[in-house]
Amino acid sequence: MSKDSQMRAAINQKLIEMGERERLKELLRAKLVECGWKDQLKAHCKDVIKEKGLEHVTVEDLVTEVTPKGRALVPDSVKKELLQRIRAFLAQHATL
Amino acid sequence: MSKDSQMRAAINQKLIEMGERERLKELLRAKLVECGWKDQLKAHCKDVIKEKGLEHVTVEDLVTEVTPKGRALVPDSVKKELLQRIRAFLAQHATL
Amino acid sequence: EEARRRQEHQTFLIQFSFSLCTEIIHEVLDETIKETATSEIQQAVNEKADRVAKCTEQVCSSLVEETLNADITLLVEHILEAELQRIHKYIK
Repeated sequence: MSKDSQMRAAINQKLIEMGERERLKELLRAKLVECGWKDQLKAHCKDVIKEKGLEHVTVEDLVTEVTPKGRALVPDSVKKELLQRIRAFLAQHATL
Repeated sequence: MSKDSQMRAAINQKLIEMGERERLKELLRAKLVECGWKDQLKAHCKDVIKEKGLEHVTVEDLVTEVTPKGRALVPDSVKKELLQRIRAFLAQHATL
Repeated sequence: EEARRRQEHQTFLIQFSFSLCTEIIHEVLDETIKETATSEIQQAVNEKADRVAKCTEQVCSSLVEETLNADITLLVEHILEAELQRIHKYIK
């Protein structure tokens, strides 16, 4: 295992061990609702369905179709906040 | 002060005054780089850090650990050249 | 007497040369070893800090990715379900 993958595994291990990984996901979900991401994505889904017709759309199709936009719509500030929180957690809890 | 110590002190004084002591040190430093001694020392330091783990090594530990090998690794040819240069200087300044 | 004195001086110079040579070698070696040890430790500390920073970013990205994948799928399922129900209601 490379040094990088060892380090990533150690960070993940620490986050999981202390339940922080789940808390971070929850935080992210809350932020996504708060910033309007969820509403924007819903509207985008509806547009795609309208455009293609409900009978021609499967879950997989729609997921594939909207995922790039879903990723792009996540505000940088939300990603930054999450990264900041991970850094603070590691500084406080981990000897890597 | 014995005659020998007086003479030693006088030569040392002269070596410093004429900048020869610094030049000798510079020559040695250059030779140590040239013969690969410095690279070997660096590699040895890296090995020790890797073996003990960065968090368990201080500069003092590392110095103590690598010094014997560092001394042993100086090639005889470098020592001889330095000695030769010292002798030549003393012979040139025979009045010392 | 003169020859004896000259001989003594020569012996002194030989001894002096050896001791000066050893002294300079030890001095330079001690300085260089200390410098090298300090810079190697510093380099290792910097490399580790860089690795921690890079890996933290990667872990953060994969966490975002994982959450998005799960949430997008869930959202899509809900929307399609709701649309289907709406159509069924309309047909009825």
